[in-house]
Amino acid sequence: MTAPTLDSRTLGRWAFNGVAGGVMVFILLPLIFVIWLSFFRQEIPSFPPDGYSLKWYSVIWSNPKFTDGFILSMQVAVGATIVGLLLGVPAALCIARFRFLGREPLNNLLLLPLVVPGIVLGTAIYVFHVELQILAGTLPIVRDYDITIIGSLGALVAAHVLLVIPWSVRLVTASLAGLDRSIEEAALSLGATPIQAFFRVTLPVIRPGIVAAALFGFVVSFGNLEMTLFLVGAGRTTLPIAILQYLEWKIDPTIAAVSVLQILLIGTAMVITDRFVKLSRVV
Amino acid sequence: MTAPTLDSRTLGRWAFNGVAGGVMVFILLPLIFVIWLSFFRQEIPSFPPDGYSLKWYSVIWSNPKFTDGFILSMQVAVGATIVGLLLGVPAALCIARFRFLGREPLNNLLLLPLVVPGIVLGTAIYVFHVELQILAGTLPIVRDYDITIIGSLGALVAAHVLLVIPWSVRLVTASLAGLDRSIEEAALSLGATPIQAFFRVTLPVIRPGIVAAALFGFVVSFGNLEMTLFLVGAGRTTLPIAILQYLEWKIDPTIAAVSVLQILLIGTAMVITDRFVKLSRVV
Amino acid sequence: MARLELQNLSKHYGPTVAVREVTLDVGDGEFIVLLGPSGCGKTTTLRMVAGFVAPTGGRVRLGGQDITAAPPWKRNAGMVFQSYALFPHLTVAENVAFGLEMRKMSKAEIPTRVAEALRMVRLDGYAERLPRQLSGGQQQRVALARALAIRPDVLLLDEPLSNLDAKLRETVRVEIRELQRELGITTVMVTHDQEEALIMADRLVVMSEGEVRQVGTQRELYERPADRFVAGFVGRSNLLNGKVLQPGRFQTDGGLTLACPDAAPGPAVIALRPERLVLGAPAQGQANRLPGTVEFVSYLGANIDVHVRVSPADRVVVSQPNRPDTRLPAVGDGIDVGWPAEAGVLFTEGAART
Amino acid sequence: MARLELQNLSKHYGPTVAVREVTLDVGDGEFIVLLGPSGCGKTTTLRMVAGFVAPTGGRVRLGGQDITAAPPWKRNAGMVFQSYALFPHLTVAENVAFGLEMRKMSKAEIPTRVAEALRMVRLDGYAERLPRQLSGGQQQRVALARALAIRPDVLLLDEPLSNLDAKLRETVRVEIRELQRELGITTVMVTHDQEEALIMADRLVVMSEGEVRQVGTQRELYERPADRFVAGFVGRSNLLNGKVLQPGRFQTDGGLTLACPDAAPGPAVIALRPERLVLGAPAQGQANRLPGTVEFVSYLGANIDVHVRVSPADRVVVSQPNRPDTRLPAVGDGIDVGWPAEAGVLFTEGAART
Repeated sequence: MTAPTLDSRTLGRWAFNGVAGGVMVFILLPLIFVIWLSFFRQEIPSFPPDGYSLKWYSVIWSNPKFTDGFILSMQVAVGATIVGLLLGVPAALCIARFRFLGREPLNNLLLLPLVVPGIVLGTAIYVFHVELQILAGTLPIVRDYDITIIGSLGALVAAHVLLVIPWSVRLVTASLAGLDRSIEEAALSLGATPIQAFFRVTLPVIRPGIVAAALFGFVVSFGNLEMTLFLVGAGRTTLPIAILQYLEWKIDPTIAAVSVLQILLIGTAMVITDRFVKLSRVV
Repeated sequence: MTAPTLDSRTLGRWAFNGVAGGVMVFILLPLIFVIWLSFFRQEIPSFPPDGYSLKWYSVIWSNPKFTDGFILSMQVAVGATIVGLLLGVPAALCIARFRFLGREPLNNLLLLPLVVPGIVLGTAIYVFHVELQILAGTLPIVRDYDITIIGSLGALVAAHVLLVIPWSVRLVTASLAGLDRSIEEAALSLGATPIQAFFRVTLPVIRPGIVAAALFGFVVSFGNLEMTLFLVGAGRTTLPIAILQYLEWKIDPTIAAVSVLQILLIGTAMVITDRFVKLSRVV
Repeated sequence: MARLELQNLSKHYGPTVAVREVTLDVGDGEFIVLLGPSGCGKTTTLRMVAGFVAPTGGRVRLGGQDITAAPPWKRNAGMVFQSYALFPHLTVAENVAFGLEMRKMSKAEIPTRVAEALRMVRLDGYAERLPRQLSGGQQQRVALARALAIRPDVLLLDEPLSNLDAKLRETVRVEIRELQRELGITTVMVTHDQEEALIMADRLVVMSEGEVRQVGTQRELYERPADRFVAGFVGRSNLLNGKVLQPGRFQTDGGLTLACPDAAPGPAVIALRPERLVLGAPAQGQANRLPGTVEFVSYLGANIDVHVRVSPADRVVVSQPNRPDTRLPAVGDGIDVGWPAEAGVLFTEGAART
Repeated sequence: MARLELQNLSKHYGPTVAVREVTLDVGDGEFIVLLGPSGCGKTTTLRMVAGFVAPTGGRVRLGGQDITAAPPWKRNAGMVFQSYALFPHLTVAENVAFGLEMRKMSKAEIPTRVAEALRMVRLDGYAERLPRQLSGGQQQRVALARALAIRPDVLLLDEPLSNLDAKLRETVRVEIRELQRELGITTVMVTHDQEEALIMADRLVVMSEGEVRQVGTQRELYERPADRFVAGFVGRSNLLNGKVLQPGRFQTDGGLTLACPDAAPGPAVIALRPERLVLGAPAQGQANRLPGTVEFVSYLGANIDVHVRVSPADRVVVSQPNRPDTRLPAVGDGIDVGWPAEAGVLFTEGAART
């Protein structure tokens, strides 16, 4: 008793699943190859591999470029994530709650760092830092203490905050939109001051959004190359820059091994976050 | 008759507006500086400027690196956007409609290109292309006709499709989620076949999401540097690579001028799209 | 305009049974209402008639033809959705014309048919509006016009009034019924609102947990409910748990002994309609007469509800018509409640059921 | 438990007037219901009492104290929200304890008070559940317990039953009213459901377009509605437009001449309650007796509605109690409709109003 309706629908379903599967394979294939390659024994990739080895992973640890880059990337990403949340959460509250005049422009403006090419943003911020240094040079205190802006860790973090903010604002705004405002009013009517209501009710309820915001902010900042290229100080490297520089020099499975480690790091962070928040529902 | 409730709320409102304003300035300041700088007359940025001039804009046109880069970037971005939509729209339909087994994994997988650092993705795809070339080399047809994969336009577009897909799937999924499924059933009950219902009802209704998806896909592909660095063929440059190469050589307001043009291009695209779709509601 | 027959129609989702063996014969031009709480399978049944859900078993026949396997677009069933499901990007006229275009009607004929359909729902002047420019009531009428324009063999209504406000609903339900009667179109409506169902239906089908509990006219359901569920769902009932001691004698769990219709001894439930009970002096002459205490009084305009406790475990609601001279009893008053033996309906099966 | 007074309370949003000069005196322990269609200002009024909306003008007094300027957290008003607004990350017990903790009650005393509040709403065993693990009806009771645990001076209910299904609502409304009466707590409820309002209120406040139309008991509103709006909104009315020819004589727009109560000549509307009209033989003795045709019949269980056309422009609904011997008239039957002159209520003002 299978009706033709069913048949054509089942067919459509299979077609759709085919497309979905295709997309999946398309995204996964390069990643699978790079994981495979990181275990090749020989230095120059060729098929079939001569054999498998873990040596490229151990090479990473003996290369100070990679370890120093990793540490700097972590510092910058953690700093930028924290500052980004401190700015982004209040901004999200503001956007979700008030119909103020600059609301629409602000909302659109927050998309800018997502859509302005990294290279343009990097240039712009670099130029901005240069000009700031020049302007600051006219102040006695800056001259006396020899404060540098260009290439400083603070300047790099400030720039990365720009990358974190759109994610933090959008993810927190999304959780606030799902929040029934009357639960805050209920807290007020039960005797809580607005500050008590925020910390005891609002914040716990939107925590999943904040966790997701932190994750995405961290990952985006950690992996950024384009902006960092211009802003990192002399003699310093973040992990992505270390990779780029290594690649200019030679191609061997070390790079694949570094990539695998980085994917593992991000994957772990996503899996942990996913336990708190269903990412696919928030993002 | 202003109650204290009101006063403290008005205060809170001002505080929030302050934060929002701060975030706005923080995002805008570098952009404003770069626009200002592009009109400086002197070559080395210094304050106050010697005077203003449009000459840096005319310099762009006489530099074939920039014009060639612009054309290649356009080709790649348009190609990747079209292919990305052709894959992304069916995938979005699939995710929004069916509770199939691989739905959650696919959904999470689609976030990957957003969160895996560009440099890792670039490396992975480069390695993948290298291996593909090696494997393909064993086929007689490839040998005979000397087909190259590494550095080809097709390979570059295929890689950029990876950047476009997450945006296209997410934006189209969001519009589908807002679509009342019963309007499609209404079309069927009125005598439309599923294909007629899709083209006459579903597609017109989700068009805003598709337009937004195209915009974001285009912009992200156009501005990409990290992945492109590895994949662009010898002697070819996209606009972001041209900017990077120019910066390694010298710093003058030309770069600011190029950035301004690029921001203008993206800004215009966003404003036009915004007439079709309230971006801040979809994204 | 055709007869609709459902034969043993069933829908299983894995081990879950959404609809079990529904058999129903809808006459030409009849207005049938499927009534039941949410999740009772009424909407699934309607969707199987429309062709959106493929039945696991059973047949659907429309105008004598077996359409069980036909896709929705070949069924000629006009459907009005709960959300109205208007095409947001098309004008009112284009919405109504959609079904006609799909039927490849000539370009010359379509405007006439659209105008006719819009006149039927009194929306003549609104042809060029977009759905979002209309009120909820107007959108509902466009949905109806769109479904009727294709001159369907059967009209399917899925909770068509649930998004209208209460006062508007009161007039629209009568309007739809009068229009349906005028057109003589076979109609199946789904609703969870018993008042709506009672007002609009020729016959009602009461469903619960995927099964048909009873099919009948309003009077049949109200006066001879098939089970405890129907007695509680269609109209109101005082349900007293207890047991039949001997034919004609019932004892409640609260210890009251009542006169009742004949039934075999054993556990049972007695259902009493609030308006069949009388209070005060008129209670004297009745077969059942119980002293009680007033616990709650509701003045409802046309009627007055009095909640009377007749034993520590039993409370009954008495509904009296509100006459200008009616005296409202006060909470705490002692009062007699009475009713004739035949006013009670006994259910021996399913006594343990809610 | 205190008296609540509203004096000329108003709320303007720019040029829009949401609430205009509402004055109301709620006695200690009284249950007041604000009733009106959506957008009539009833919820804004409630929110001004709760302190969530700052009035543009007027005063709110609770227990003799002026609280117009007090923030919500200093008002000691317990509120139950339409969405229940339970804290999703806290258990039932923690939800109920929240208000007590905010009041800095000792850690030793809180569990006793929480248990007492949960017992009141019969949720003793559910203290450790999370809100999402409860049914809608249970969530509603947690919200009530949470509001009552702080022993508020006034209980504010914002459409507390609108998210429950119809059958559950019938029992919950009586339960809430009985609990309120037992605790003797001053209560203000907002609803758009007139049946709910009639059942629960001591007195009703009918609002429309930001203004109070009438304040009174059920009987006052039903038998002596202040205007055409109240006559249509509280209970049902047949509204016939026309004019008073001379005191005691009314002519409808359809040309019928009727006996009516005395009123000055001029345009007017006459409102007739469906259950005050009689059909057939009993119509003979009435001051008004009109021949008509039956156009629609609804068997509603306890009552039967008959729609009768009495002139080309006038149709009336007659509601008859359903006795076992009642004969249902058929559509198309000729039938007489009658009513006594004093059954009509005349409104000369606002005759043009809907």
